[in-house]
Amino acid sequence: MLVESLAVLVLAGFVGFTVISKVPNTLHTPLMSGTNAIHGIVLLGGLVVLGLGADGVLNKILLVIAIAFGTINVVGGFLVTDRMLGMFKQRKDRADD
Amino acid sequence: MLVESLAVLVLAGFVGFTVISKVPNTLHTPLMSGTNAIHGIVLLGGLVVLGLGADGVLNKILLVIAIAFGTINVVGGFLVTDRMLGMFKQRKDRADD
Amino acid sequence: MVETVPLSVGVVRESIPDERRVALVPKLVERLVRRGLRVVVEPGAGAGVLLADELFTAAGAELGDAWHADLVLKVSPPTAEEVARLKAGTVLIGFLKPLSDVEGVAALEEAGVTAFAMESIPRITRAQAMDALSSQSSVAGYRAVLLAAERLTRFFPMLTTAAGTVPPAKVLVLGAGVAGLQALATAKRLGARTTGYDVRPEVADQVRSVGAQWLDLGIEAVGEGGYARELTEQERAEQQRRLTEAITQFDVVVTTALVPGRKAPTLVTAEAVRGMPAGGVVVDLAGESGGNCELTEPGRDVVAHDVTICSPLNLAAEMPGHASELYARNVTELVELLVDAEGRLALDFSDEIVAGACVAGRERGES
Amino acid sequence: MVETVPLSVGVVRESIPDERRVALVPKLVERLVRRGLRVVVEPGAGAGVLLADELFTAAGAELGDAWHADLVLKVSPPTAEEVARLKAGTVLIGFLKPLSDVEGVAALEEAGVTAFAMESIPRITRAQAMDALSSQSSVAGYRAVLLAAERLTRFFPMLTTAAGTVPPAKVLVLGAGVAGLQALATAKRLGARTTGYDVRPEVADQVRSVGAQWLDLGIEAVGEGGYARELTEQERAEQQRRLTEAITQFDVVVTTALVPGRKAPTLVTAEAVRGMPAGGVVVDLAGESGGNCELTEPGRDVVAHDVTICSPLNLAAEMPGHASELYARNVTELVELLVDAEGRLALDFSDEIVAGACVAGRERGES
Amino acid sequence: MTDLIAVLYIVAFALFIYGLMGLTGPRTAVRGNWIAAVGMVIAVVATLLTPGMGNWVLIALGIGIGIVVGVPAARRVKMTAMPQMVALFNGVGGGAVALIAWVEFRTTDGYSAEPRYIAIASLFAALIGSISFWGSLIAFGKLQEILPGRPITLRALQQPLNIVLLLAAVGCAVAVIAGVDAEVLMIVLLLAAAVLGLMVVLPIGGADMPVVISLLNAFTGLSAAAMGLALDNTALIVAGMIVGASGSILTNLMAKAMNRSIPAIVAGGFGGTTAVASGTREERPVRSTTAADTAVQLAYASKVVVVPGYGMAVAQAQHAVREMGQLLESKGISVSYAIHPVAGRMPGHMNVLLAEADVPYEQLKEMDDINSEFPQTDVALVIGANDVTNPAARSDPNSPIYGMPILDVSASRSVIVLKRSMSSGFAGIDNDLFYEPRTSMLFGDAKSSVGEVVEELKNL
Amino acid sequence: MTDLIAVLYIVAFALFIYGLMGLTGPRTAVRGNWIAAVGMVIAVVATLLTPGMGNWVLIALGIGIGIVVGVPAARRVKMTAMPQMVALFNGVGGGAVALIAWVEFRTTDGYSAEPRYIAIASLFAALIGSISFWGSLIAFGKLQEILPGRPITLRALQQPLNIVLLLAAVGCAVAVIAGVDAEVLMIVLLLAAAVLGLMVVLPIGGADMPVVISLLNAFTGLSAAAMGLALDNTALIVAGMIVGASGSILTNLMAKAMNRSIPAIVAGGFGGTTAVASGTREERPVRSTTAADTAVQLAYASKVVVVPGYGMAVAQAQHAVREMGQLLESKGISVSYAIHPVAGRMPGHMNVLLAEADVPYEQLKEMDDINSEFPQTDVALVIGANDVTNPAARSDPNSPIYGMPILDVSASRSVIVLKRSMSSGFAGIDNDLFYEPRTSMLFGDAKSSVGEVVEELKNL
Ligand SMILES: NC(=O)c1ccc[n+]([C@@H]2O[C@H](COP(=O)([O-])OP(=O)(O)OC[C@H]3O[C@@H](n4cnc5c(N)ncnc54)[C@H](OP(=O)(O)O)[C@@H]3O)[C@@H](O)[C@H]2O)c1
Ligand SMILES: NC(=O)c1ccc[n+]([C@@H]2O[C@H](COP(=O)([O-])OP(=O)(O)OC[C@H]3O[C@@H](n4cnc5c(N)ncnc54)[C@H](OP(=O)(O)O)[C@@H]3O)[C@@H](O)[C@H]2O)c1
Ligand SMILES: NC(=O)c1ccc[n+]([C@@H]2O[C@H](COP(=O)([O-])OP(=O)(O)OC[C@H]3O[C@@H](n4cnc5c(N)ncnc54)[C@H](O)[C@@H]3O)[C@@H](O)[C@H]2O)c1
Ligand SMILES: NC(=O)c1ccc[n+]([C@@H]2O[C@H](COP(=O)([O-])OP(=O)(O)OC[C@H]3O[C@@H](n4cnc5c(N)ncnc54)[C@H](O)[C@@H]3O)[C@@H](O)[C@H]2O)c1
Repeated sequence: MLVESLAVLVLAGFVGFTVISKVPNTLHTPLMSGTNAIHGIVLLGGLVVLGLGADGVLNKILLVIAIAFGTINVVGGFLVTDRMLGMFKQRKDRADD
Repeated sequence: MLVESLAVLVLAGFVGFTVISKVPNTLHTPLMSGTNAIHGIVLLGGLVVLGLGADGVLNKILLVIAIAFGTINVVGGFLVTDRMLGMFKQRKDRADD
Repeated sequence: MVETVPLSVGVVRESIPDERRVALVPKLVERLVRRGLRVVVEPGAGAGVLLADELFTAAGAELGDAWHADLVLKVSPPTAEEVARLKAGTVLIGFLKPLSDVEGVAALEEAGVTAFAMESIPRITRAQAMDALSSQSSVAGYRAVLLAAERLTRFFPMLTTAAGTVPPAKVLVLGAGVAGLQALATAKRLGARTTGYDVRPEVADQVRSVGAQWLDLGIEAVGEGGYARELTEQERAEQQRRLTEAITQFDVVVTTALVPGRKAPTLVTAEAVRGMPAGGVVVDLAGESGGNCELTEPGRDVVAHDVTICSPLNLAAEMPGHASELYARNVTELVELLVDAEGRLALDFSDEIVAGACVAGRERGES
Repeated sequence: MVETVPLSVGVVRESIPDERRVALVPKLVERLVRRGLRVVVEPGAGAGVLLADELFTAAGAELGDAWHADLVLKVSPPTAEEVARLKAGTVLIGFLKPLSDVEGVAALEEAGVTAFAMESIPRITRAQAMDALSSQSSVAGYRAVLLAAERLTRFFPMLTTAAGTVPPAKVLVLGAGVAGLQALATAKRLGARTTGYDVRPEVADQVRSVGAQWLDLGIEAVGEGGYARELTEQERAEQQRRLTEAITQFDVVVTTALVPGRKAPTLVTAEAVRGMPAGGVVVDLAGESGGNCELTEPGRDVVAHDVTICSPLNLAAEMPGHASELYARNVTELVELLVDAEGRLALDFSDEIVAGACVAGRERGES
Repeated sequence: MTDLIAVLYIVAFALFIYGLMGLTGPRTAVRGNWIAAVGMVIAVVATLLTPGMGNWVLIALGIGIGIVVGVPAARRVKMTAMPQMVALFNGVGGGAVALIAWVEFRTTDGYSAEPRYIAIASLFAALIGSISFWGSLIAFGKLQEILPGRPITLRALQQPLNIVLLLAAVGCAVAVIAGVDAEVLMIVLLLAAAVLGLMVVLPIGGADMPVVISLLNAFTGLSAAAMGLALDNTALIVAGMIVGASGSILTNLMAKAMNRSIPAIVAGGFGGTTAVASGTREERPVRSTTAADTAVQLAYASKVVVVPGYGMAVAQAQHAVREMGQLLESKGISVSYAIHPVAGRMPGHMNVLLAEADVPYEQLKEMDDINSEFPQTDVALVIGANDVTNPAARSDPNSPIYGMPILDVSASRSVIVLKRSMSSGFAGIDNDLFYEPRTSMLFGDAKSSVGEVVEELKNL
Repeated sequence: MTDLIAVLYIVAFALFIYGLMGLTGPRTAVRGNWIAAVGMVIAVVATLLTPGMGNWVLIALGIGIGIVVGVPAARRVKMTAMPQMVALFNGVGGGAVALIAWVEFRTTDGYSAEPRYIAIASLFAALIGSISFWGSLIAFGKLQEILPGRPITLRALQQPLNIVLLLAAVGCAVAVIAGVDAEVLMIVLLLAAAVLGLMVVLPIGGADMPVVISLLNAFTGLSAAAMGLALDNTALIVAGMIVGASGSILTNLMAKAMNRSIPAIVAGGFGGTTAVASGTREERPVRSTTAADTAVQLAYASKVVVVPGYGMAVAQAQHAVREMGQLLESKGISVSYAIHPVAGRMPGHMNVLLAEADVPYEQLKEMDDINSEFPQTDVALVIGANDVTNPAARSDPNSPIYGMPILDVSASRSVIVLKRSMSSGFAGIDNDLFYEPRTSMLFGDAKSSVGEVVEELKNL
């Protein structure tokens, strides 16, 4: 149980480290924004806790807020990243001409 | 349980993929030999199965052979790799002068 | 002065032998005509550059008596006869040797001519396009190396051939001004190993920037506060000794060391020449100011100690085509500064360029 | 022939005016002396190269009557008087113009001399070190470009300056043999835009390998089986027309097109010269064989249609230092081939080099 | 069903990883972002498939609010306001973690029945989540100029207060883990973390903000991973940890690119001395850039003009410049060289060098010809030139170079200047070009700088 | 204790990963190998710490035998026999997996009480392990020349037989998974896999063997991972999977470097047509190399001599050559250029070009001077030269170039020739140098080849 969770943790860490090696400065901000969108995955936590039954009004309110927050993080994050990458899209279009 | 094992599997796969990107030809054989030594880890399987109690003579014989095989794989693998890397060691010595 | 008739600009024919340049070329005639000026060209003015008179007229000039124009353009200083041909009130532009040819300038003053010397244009950034010293020095530096290559009995470049290996020639340039740098660059192009030297230590970087080595004579001339200090007599002698020693290592020495208005410093001693390899060449571009080499006879080739010492006096004139083109551009820029938008003469002596360049008849010009 | 006394090798003084080269230099005197030969140098033989007699004696030579040596080394073909000075049985090595100077060779034969012509050494790989045509052509190609740069009234390199931009000179080299390639390389070094042309289409790659463009006249001369076929009269005319047209684009044309033993082909017509820019230069290295330019007057500078046409006859001699060094090495290699380990003359006519180079007195040599 | 969910989770995070890989290269970045987004959709769908899910209305409500708020915000924000938007999104993510941890505490009665590591993970998530939330809000406020951009600090009080707050939060956590299950502990923890988040970010100057946001982003990732451990949700663990790891690397890269060190920045938050560096630059800020960035800018240009000067000669960089030019041309980019009449130190200086390096004559452009082309130029690459690009020659009659014609590089879309320092050229005067907003400086010897750019270009 | 073991396992595989990363770069390879070895020791120790371990004597016996056999074998093997040694070690690893799976089958009564995925994993491990074991033995035999190196095939029978064997093995596995627990099924499975291993490797020619060994290595890794799933041992899963993944990438790289495709090679094993390619080279084999390899060889030399020829001129590669020379010098390697008197097509051809590229005159060496230096030279890099290095000029009186002095490159420790093809030079004759054992050819235009080498050098 713990071994495997730890293994997952460490391996994921390794993946995170190796994925980012040399990134041109221009991509720093989009990349930050992209990883930011990915940690919106906490949304899943909210879904599970609420979906599998949380009682009490306060709990429910807090969870709805948490889910809303998570959704904002995810949706906003990916959209903003995409807009930031506009410069690179342009080029692709050009190349396609 | 299964999720985590699978996650470990996939993440380990990713790590394996990303670790090897550009390797000069000269290092192909040592690298193959090094990875070969690592899969000698099956030795652990033999140890667990034998150590945690396998009955029957045949089982025991098979496991002793398996452990011996695994050990050969590990020990021989690392030693051979090291010898193959002789060329690169030489240079280090030189640089140290 | 002239109000209604457009200002006339005269392009005269140079009379000094070997002066093959001309002060204006057809391309720039066009430009002045477009500015509203009348350009009068003396027939045959372009002969030395192989520019036929028709080319000038095609560009908008007229053939005629250029000496009586309002503004007369020349290359070399006018001879006494030529000064006589100028009417009073004429504006003359050309190389006038104001520092060395004092009588010539006095004659111009006497003749009532307002004279602008190309040599006297201040070397400020804004005047770079009029800097005829630079443009003609470029030509001279390039030609000096061609001359040296011509005279040298050896190859400049290294060649490894079936009949043996030829080492690259070693070329030393003394004085790394415009001509010196151009000489270094040209010699490098031809494959020689190049070295440069100058009294101004800050030029070392410039010498390296044309791929040459800097000759370090090892005398520190840095005094208090980072300023250069005067060398002691002993140090000067030591410097000369080391330079002499260094020179003997080179196949070719090109010297361009000038100190404006003074006699050129002697850098290459007879002893240095004696030490040079047989068949070596010294090209002394400072001949007119007395030469940088002890053995120089200005304007002549001398062979001493098996070394040829050339001292061409007017090297730029030997490549009249581009020399004239560049000079014409310099002159045109100056003319445009002397003329107002309507094409009238307007000498603004508050402009440091106009004031600096004027060597005679300033009062008349100001009137 | 000579058994006990060592073989003597004579280095004579060249008598033709302007022939400043010498057939052996001190470094190679040493080498022959080490081989056991006696080297006799005529006093003053090295004067043209500024090699003092002492340098020869220091290298192991003796001063004396070089004309009576067993083996006489020369550069230019001997004059009639010189032939008279040779004793019968002498072995002579030098440029002898065996294809054009038929009488000269006959005179040698008559005088009982065994003569080896440097021009006749077969151009096989093994003989590369003796290939004086190549070594002297290299010098000539290099000098031809210096000459052109000298004569041109313009810059070779491009220069962007405050007084305007000078475009690079355009240089065309016709005939891309040894001299032609060297000319292309040298002109490129000086900053010109270079183009080369030759009848042999396989040279295109070689032209590009010195950074030049290949002038493609667009006439396909490839016949059956990949062999070049004879051009039809019409095609030849068309080719000449296109070449003429092309030439007018160039500031400098250097021609080196030779066909051994025949009159040089005419490549630059008067019309082409007329089309060239004023101040342009043609350097015709084929002058001796009649010239590649219609207007060439061998050995003289001609100015026609504002273009200077030079046809130096002995360009290599104008750079006697290295030309002599390379030639001396070529000659030495040949001498070593003619001499056995004990330093005796041993002419082995079964060797294709010895047989090929011998132009007179072969029977005597074989005896 | 759980098997399907398991597989979907695996697919989801495989897509995250693949997408992130894409985001590191200019060619693949756009696609990478969408691949990661697809992964996210799959993860959400998989979660909703969990047997026994309920409370659908509330879930829909939460997601609905999120979409209604997030989409327009992301769509409408101006390009210049992007960084603060990222800060905000990051903050709400951290807030979500903190809230979930709080509910977790409430529903498990202070983790009374859970293994200890779950309590640790959950409280860690709460702590970090709360810091991230409030810290990000401050970052947002500073960048949006709601708060003043300059450092706000309590001077000597700063450091002790921060330590007290941290101790309070950790103390509460330890108490809970030890078995005390009063909810007030959790609330104190969240509040202390919140104030800590405010206090740490307030003293940091606006210039360092991007690095701080990236750091908070990495922290939020870690908190998500901790939450995943607590909830035994592999997708959370993997995604959170990847963000945590890649986020720290990225923060490091960003700090390096800005010539700042992370410890120094954070120390600032803890009352150290850091603000000075950003202060002095204020009056005449210069944007310095890297070889990698220069390479990207060049590679995505269609027209590049190289402006060589004396510095190229001193560095003898002509061969490297030529190689760079060829590389760009091979990518279909138009390259020319603008030769100023007096660039260098002798007439024709640039010609000699560029000819030596075999730059084709056709690419050398005279000043008058090229000046009209700058407005269509994407990047003007100034290599060791200075005076010949100085606008003072046009605008300042007192300047020694007044009246000299200059190369009009500032008309191009972007200017990159390669030189070793901010020092002046031959004329000894300052060059306003270097301070223009479209100019960035690549400091270093021209030869090595160009060499690095070439290398980066090859790796693109 | 289990927590400690967990942590130790994590440390172990983190070391594996870190070590593997090291193994991919020449500078870090030696250290990387030992780091991975340390990881292995930690993993073994951790396993031995498992509560309830027993059978210590037998364990010691097994490990003892392994060490006694493995260490001397690894120590004594000749450098030339390394590849077959790797094959052997790989094989025994596979054998171990197969044996453990068999025991697993026996102790669990055909997995009767285990979840299905455990049975699947274990049987997969058995199948692959057995194929690897026997296949590796054949590979060993071929390389050691116990078996003939040429392909041994059953012609038309090959493919059907292989398919039958595969079906038999898979059939047994399916039966076991379905619940049949007769041990004979397991034995048939192992035997069928064994024969399959033999049959698949036998038809593959000696030249392709390294690729096959690498492939078997990757397979063994996968089988270890499967075994890990079956035994619920995370260390096995991670290590096995990493080897599986990196092994496949590596196999692919190796195949590419040898200009072979993996499917083609494997198809050979299944009776396809592949053997031809290795056949024709036999009579005059030429070793072709890659830019990456050339770079490594150069970077680890102390003395390099560049031999330029006409090809460098045609390719106008002089600037690239100069850049390479500078790079090598900056690494402290001595670089000189051997100029043959008639290299190129005109006297001084090489001088003109190298001067243009600004190669210092001091580095240009004349033939007579450099010939005595070749015996101390690590790498002679022949760039587009041919005739001037042709030993026929010395040895073959009938050759048109007989008598010409040549550059004595073959005296150096290693010769790398850059040209576009095997075609001849000016003299139109073949060059024996190209076929010498110490010579390798880097085919391609000299300019691009040198460019690639430069790029690789920068990445080292
Ligand atoms: N062409 C001529 O005939 C001539 C003759 C005389 C004077 N001038 C004058 O010279 C100037 C020419 O303008 P310019 O723009 O070419 O040069 P510049 O204004 O002198 O500027 C050169 C710049 O290059 C930089 N630099 C020096 N070495 C470098 C290296 N190794 N790597 C990178 N950068 C380096 C210097 O800055 P860092 O120190 O910060 O690196 C310097 O600011 C004009 O003012 C002109 O009037 C020209
Ligand atoms: N120096 C002189 O004065 C002179 C004059 C006349 C003749 N020669 C003769 O020329 C020869 C010179 O010998 P060498 O060794 O320099 O040249 P070489 O023997 O002619 O060989 C040149 C080699 O370069 C290769 N090559 C051509 N283009 C290439 C490219 N773009 N990239 C890479 N490789 C290329 C060719 O092989 P691939 O086609 O396979 O690429 C060719 O085998 C001698 O035989 C000499 O006698 C010399
Ligand atoms: N403002 C501008 O833009 C501008 C324009 C043109 C030239 N210049 C500068 O003006 C300077 C002078 O140029 P110039 O070519 O006309 O100079 P010049 O012809 O007057 O002198 C040539 C060189 O000789 C050197 N010299 C003098 N005495 C010497 C000695 N004893 N030993 C060695 N060298 C000695 C000088 O230092 C000078 O470099 C140059 O450095 C040039 O860069 C500036
Ligand atoms: N075997 C060797 O190693 C060796 C040694 C030296 C030279 N060579 C070769 O021999 C060849 C001849 O060299 P060379 O310099 O002595 O030749 P050359 O002086 O006899 O002729 C010069 C060139 O003129 C060309 N030419 C002739 N007629 C022409 C026409 N109508 N139009 C244009 N061009 C014309 C020829 O093709 C030749 O290339 C060269 O290609 C050289 O590579 C070989």
